[in-house]
Amino acid sequence: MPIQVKFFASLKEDLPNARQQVEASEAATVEEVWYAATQLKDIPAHIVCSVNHSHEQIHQAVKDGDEVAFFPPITGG
Amino acid sequence: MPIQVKFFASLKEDLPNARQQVEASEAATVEEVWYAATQLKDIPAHIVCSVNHSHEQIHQAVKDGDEVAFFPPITGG
Amino acid sequence: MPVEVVTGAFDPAAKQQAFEATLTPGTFGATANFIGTMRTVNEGDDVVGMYLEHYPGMTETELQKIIADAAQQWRIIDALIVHRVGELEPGEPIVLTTVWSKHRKDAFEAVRYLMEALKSRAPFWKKETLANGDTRWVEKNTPGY
Amino acid sequence: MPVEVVTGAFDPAAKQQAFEATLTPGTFGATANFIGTMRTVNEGDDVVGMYLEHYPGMTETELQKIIADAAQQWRIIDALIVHRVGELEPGEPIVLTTVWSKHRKDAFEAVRYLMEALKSRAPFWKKETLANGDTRWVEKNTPGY
Repeated sequence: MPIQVKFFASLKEDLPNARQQVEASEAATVEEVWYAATQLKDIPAHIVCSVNHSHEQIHQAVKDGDEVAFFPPITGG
Repeated sequence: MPIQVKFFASLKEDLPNARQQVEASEAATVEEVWYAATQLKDIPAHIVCSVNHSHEQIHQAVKDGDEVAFFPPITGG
Repeated sequence: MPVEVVTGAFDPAAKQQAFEATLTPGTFGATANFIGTMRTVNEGDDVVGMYLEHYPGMTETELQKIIADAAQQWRIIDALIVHRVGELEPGEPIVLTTVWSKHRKDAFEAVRYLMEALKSRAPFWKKETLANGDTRWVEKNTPGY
Repeated sequence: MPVEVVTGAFDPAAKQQAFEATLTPGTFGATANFIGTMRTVNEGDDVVGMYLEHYPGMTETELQKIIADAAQQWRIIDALIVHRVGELEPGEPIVLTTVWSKHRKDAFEAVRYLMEALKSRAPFWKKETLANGDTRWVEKNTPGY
């Protein structure tokens, strides 16, 4: 089972063609998931990420079956 | 019109015979109103006082027509 | 910015909503409130009843001053204080303070200020009836900060 | 200590009262709440509508963590968070946070913590529709301290 990749809010609109699955062989960290899924060459500094519903840093290791999400700064409440 | 004197809460219960009016000729300050009204020789440190519905210190001057009140520490809310 | 001293049981939510209905919708983004409720235990003793005394006239004046002081210190759109007096039963609301503002910082800080100021300046006194029938005046409030 | 993400308009007072009815009367002396409401003006522009997106699953988990963190730091009896998602109209409530405690210090501090933590950690995003029909994602929250 590959890594599931999700994008939210403005990111989802800005990256309509991003992949929603990547293999662990393509990406060993959250940051590498970003590059593999978006095909972009950098990752904006303000991007927030999570692994399996928990906030993580971009250097967090990932494995097949994980759910990795990227989103802009939170604006609820 | 004399100075009106009021006592509240435990003070009112503890001083049932205190006078409710004193003349300005008997008392020029809040503290002197206390002595004239209660006939006590001292004024407990924790007593709170007001003149015309406004918090005041015991050395505040008073005049005929004023309403002077004494009460224990506030415990509302 | 109304203050109200009430002798019967009151519904804090109903009071707050009734007053909020007089405000312009969409102007306030933040509403912070505090409700003080009579507990059944105080200082380790079972409490079955409470009598709340106040100083008619001075109490209302002081509550208005407290709201005016808050309005000097924070950007508030409106504020409401309702305080119960007379005989209360456990579980009944004693006090409601509510602040409406554009942003949350003002509402949070002002509503807390209202309560602390009320507890130190507004003339109210609590007399508790204990389970054994004894009565006692509450001597001081618990610290708020 | 429930958290709830709701898609339709909700009545904060009704939510709070319904949950409070499950608590033991007389145990809590302090109830502090905060209601966030959609304003008609943001950053100087007229706002006529809002869409609130969230991350189903993570949002609820994060709200529960926030309440658990508050319960570690303050003596709270219970807490409630209700947050709206989907399409909103100006004047409608966005969020309710309520804390019940014995004494007011804990309720005041915990409810403010809940809001600040929610605004920095719980995945919600606001998209505004302006009077001229433009839409924009809100980029950051106003500071709370």
